[in-house]
Amino acid sequence: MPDLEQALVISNNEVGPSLFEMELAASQTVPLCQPGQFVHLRVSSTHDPLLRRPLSLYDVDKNRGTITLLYKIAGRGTDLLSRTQAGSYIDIMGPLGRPFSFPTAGKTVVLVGGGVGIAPLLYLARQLMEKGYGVKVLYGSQSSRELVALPRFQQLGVEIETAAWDLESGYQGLVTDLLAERISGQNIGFLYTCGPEPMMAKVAEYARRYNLKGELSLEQHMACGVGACLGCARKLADRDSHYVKVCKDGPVFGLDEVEVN
Amino acid sequence: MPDLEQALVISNNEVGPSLFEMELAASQTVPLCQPGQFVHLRVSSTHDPLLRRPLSLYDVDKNRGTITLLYKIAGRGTDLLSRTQAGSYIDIMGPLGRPFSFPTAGKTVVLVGGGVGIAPLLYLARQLMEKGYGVKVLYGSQSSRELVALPRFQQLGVEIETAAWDLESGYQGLVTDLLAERISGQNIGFLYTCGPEPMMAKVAEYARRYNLKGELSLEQHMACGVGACLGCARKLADRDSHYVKVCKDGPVFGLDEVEVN
Amino acid sequence: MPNKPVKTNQVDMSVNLGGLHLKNPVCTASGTFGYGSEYKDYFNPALLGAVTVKGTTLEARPGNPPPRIIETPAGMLNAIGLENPGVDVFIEQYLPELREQGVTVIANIAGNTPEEYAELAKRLDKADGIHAIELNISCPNVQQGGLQFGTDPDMVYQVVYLVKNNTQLPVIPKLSPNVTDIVAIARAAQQGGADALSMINTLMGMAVDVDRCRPVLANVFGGLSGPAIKPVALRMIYQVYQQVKLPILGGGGIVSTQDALEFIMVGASAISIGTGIFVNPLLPCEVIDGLEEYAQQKGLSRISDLVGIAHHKKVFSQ
Amino acid sequence: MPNKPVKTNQVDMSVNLGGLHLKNPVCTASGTFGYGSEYKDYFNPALLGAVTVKGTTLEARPGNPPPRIIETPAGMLNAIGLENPGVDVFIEQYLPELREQGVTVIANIAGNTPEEYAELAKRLDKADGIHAIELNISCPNVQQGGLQFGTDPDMVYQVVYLVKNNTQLPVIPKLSPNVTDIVAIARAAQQGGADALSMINTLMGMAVDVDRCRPVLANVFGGLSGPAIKPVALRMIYQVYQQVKLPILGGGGIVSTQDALEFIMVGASAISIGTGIFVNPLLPCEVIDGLEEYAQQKGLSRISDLVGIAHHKKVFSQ
Ligand SMILES: Cc1cc2nc3c(=O)[nH]c(=O)nc-3n(C[C@H](O)[C@H](O)[C@H](O)COP(=O)(O)OP(=O)(O)OC[C@H]3O[C@@H](n4cnc5c(N)ncnc54)[C@H](O)[C@@H]3O)c2cc1C
Ligand SMILES: Cc1cc2nc3c(=O)[nH]c(=O)nc-3n(C[C@H](O)[C@H](O)[C@H](O)COP(=O)(O)OP(=O)(O)OC[C@H]3O[C@@H](n4cnc5c(N)ncnc54)[C@H](O)[C@@H]3O)c2cc1C
Ligand SMILES: Cc1cc2nc3c(=O)[nH]c(=O)nc-3n(C[C@H](O)[C@H](O)[C@H](O)COP(=O)(O)O)c2cc1C
Ligand SMILES: Cc1cc2nc3c(=O)[nH]c(=O)nc-3n(C[C@H](O)[C@H](O)[C@H](O)COP(=O)(O)O)c2cc1C
Ligand code: FES
Ligand code: FES
Repeated sequence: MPDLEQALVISNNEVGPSLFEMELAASQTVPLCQPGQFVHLRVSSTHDPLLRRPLSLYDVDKNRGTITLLYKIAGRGTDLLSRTQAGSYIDIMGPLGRPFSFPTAGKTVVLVGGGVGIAPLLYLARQLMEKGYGVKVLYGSQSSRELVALPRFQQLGVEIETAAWDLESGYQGLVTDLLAERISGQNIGFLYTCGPEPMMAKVAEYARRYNLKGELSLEQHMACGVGACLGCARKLADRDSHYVKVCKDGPVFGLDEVEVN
Repeated sequence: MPDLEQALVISNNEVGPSLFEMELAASQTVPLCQPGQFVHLRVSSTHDPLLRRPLSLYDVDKNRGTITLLYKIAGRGTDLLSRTQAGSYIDIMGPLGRPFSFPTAGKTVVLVGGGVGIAPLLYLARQLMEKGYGVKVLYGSQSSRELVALPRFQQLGVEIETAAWDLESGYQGLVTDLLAERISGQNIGFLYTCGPEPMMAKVAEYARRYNLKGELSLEQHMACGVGACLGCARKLADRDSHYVKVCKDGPVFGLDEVEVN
Repeated sequence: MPNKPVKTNQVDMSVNLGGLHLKNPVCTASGTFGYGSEYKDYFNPALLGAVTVKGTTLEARPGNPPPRIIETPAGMLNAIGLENPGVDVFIEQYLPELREQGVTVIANIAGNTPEEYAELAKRLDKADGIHAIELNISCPNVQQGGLQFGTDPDMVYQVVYLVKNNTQLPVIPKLSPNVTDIVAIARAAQQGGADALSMINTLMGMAVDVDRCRPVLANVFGGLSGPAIKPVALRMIYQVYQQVKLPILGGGGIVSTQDALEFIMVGASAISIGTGIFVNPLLPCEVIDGLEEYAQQKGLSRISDLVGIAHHKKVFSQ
Repeated sequence: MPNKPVKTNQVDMSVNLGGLHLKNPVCTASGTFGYGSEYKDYFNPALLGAVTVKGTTLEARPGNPPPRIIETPAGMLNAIGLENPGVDVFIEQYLPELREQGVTVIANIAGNTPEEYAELAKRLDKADGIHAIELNISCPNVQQGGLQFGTDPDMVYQVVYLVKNNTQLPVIPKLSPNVTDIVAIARAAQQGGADALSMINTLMGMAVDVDRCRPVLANVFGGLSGPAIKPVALRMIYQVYQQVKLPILGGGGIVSTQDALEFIMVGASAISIGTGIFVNPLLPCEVIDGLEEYAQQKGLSRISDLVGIAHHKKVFSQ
């Protein structure tokens, strides 16, 4: 069961422009973690900033009992987080939310990540590989310096292509254009995506066009993280007046399940 | 002129139970510092805690351009301060407030400090010594472990007696009782005191009884620290309806000038 | 206060809130604890004095479009828009689990007209497992052109009176702080027959996204909660306690035992935790323990001895 | 909003506040900047749009006994009790220095009766160096049994009307947020002849010392200021801007350029900084620079083009 844990900060390093990797020892939380879920963490011991911040599970090492996060400084909360020293403790709730699902095994799946949206896809890729899927990752960002997750995917031994305007080797352009080039020829069993909403909207559009199933991971401001406050509402795509909770019904949704734009 | 300075934290060490010494490089502020004045510092970059915290000048090294503070963890603000790492910067305003005055030189002066109230008396003692006064310090606290300023006074070469209930060598009791024993025989020119109010009230009482002049340093919650908000009011002893500002008219007052109790 | 030697005396933590018996003074605030099961991984809701469930209305409401929440300095704004499945679904789908767990349940109701409040009370009165009804009167009265019920003493009187006539359960109007004279509102509630008062609801506020030059919340305005509003809540409870003889369920910004003590000392018989649980899901349990410890240290035999103590010139006669 | 290339265009920073010309929109709030000289080590007060000086009364007032202030989450409570030496001493001892420095001065006045306000206005009208009068109407009206002027539209009307008849200077009533209907108060001020509105004053609050079981402030209640109240201030200004056609001097919790922009966007023509200066004495200058930079980035020629922009569906027509 998800619980509250004082996790030990093992390391917290800048790995790219405004991008940080933090490793946490969280032995209580780790056994429950599934790809696509998130932890909800306190970035300050005072009342400002007040609310917890949700961050995806970037990687989980069940043997070592550690969680790794990849985060971008987006404001005050993540800025404070980036100043957290190794050796200190951080209060985490989790794992929370609906994880990615696994389609019928044996097929090739494609993961499309944009910017720091790559975060939930690494742990997903790891589990997909373990379960024997054919995994192909398309990973884009504004600039090549931000492609900080690349070495970790390479270490996994997964097939990965990168996209950025300033790439020497790799695709010079948007990751969605790269997807467009790759999507038609291949026999894709399932699409996973996380990144800026316009990017995910594009992925969802291709999925519709090629009649592919898939999942995305959404963001929304959160308070409770457990479905109690109804603060993180998003509209369902097919109904007029029904909202879902990103924290509890998501953050993972079917590609055609919610409105993205 | 007092100014705002981003002071470099050179060191910040626990020196006794909940007691910390912090050394700051503050080259702009240092040249202006006089004993009895304080700096007003931000303990957090967020809005909680919001207000600055006043701390006395414990010691000042004009050659090195450094200020040393001695502080006790009294709440959230000082707690945050105690976690500040060497190498980081802290925002200080100062020096602020009315300093101790120097009576006609050549006389013997007595300094009575209680607990962390010893803080403003070290720099005062240093300057008194330099100016050629005969200086005697009476330094008391709840327990001997809290007498953390002792080595610094000894280094100064000043005559110092300590008081605490658990002392093996030294006076076993209250520093005010120690004062009572010493006050009658001596030819005291001026009394300085800082510590808990009941202690200072007792010192003021003896001063009245023995017809001695002297000064004390008061505390009061502060907002602006510069006399603009009227938040730090204290009543004058001799008038019914007049308040003074601890930050601007003080923190140093004549022993008979304000109400202490 | 004299420093007494610490003896581990037994403290009676129970309180009586206008006929509603609470095993301890710590409740959750409506809308922050869902229907009581969302936080069950963290603690058993039956440990609480009471669970106040999410506000319910006659018909289902979709709620407001997002964004619905935004953080503010030491607080947050919410504009959920009373999203809920309607009272009948609440009674059928959510209440049974609460009842089986032995949770003390305070229902929270909101209507567009006084009659809707009365009808809601009637239906809840029949349901098994509800222990009291809290009236959220910070809603626009459609008959009065959208003026909030809670800002006009006459409307407060009318709603409370009608509800009282339709239920046997203790009725606890929840006062809006967005008023000039909170005591006048409290008096009107008392005259209407209120058994206790709940205070305070959120302060109305807003925030602007300066990059987009637009209000952050889709609804423009939202309710401000969290530590930021604590001083206002304490002041209003202090004023009402002084002038109106009704027990108070106090809250607004409680995030620690010390906060809870402040509320009790100004006059709250019980306290409610809302936003604080988002920050620390174990807070309600920590406050229950913290209050007991404080009472023990002060040598009190009943937690209720602390209620309103900040009004007394002399504290702890012993 | 389209990302425009940054050009360093000239921005007209001046604003007109109901006839009061300000060289830029950044003012200090009354009671937080003394008489303008306390912060002179940090910057020259003549750089500001205006300095609003400490509230002044006909006779000297001693103020409240301490403690007068206490920090709260992202805010502070103050109960200074209008300590001031009286209007004549202000004019004789403090005004000359401000005048010589070329400071734009807004006087802030408070009275026990409408007539006292009128008398204060008359004396200030004759004094050289005052540019506008702000009416602090969050004071108890002794004739009305202590009810605050600022909470009753009729009293607001009466005070503003009387003051207007006794001065040629722009008159700026400062609205109390402790009311049910801020728009009604603003309308009354307008009808009384107000040239502009200042909003908001502090929210009434309190704090308890749980060790002593007593209110922290000697006065029990105090005024809540600082970032905590910003959402409430923004909401009220947004409401008033929508419905009352008077320029607004907006403030309440401003501690950054971004905060100032929020106020301007909801409808403030100028902004006031109070508590924020205690935190950062250079804040007013930083905000002046920050606003200019923002306007430059957006390619605006006048800062006043931003006023009320959060109300418009379409922003930046260019
Ligand atoms: C399920 C989920 C998983 C996420 N995973 C990652 C991740 O792995 N790596 C990463 O870098 N980011 C992730 N994010 C985004 C991350 O939560 C925000 O960037 C972060 O909360 C911003 O906080 P801040 O204080 O730095 O920014 P703020 O100064 O508060 O605001 C900057 C922006 O951050 C967003 N934000 C602020 N508060 C919240 C909140 N309570 N909940 C959600 N968004 C908020 C808003 O869009 C806001 O405009 C995730 C978000 C969600 C919902
Ligand atoms: C001129 C002056 C010089 C001082 N010098 C020293 C010193 O050298 N060493 C030292 O340890 N302490 C000193 N103090 C006291 C020190 O300022 C307080 O202990 C500190 O501000 C407490 O902050 P906190 O956040 O830790 O405590 P809080 O949690 O805020 O409160 C704990 C207590 O600290 C006091 N306090 C809180 N805020 C303020 C404030 N803004 N101004 C004054 N007091 C406040 C109150 O009495 C409060 O009850 C001095 C105070 C003054 C006025
Ligand atoms: C997300 C959220 C939803 C809320 N929903 C309701 C509600 O449905 N009915 C109600 O009476 N109050 C509601 N409130 C108000 C709270 O019950 C509580 O009165 C308020 O938040 C102040 O307390 P706090 O500062 O502890 O949160 C809600 C508050 C929040 C933050
Ligand atoms: C210490 C203090 C003293 C104040 N004195 C006055 C006053 O004399 N007259 C007045 O109209 N407002 C007074 N105020 C209110 C401020 O002018 C301002 O309206 C309020 O603090 C909100 O703004 P802020 O959050 O920027 O401080 C005072 C505020 C503080 C904090
Ligand atoms: S964050 Fe509270 S319901 Fe999702
Ligand atoms: S702290 Fe503002 S006047 Fe002293």
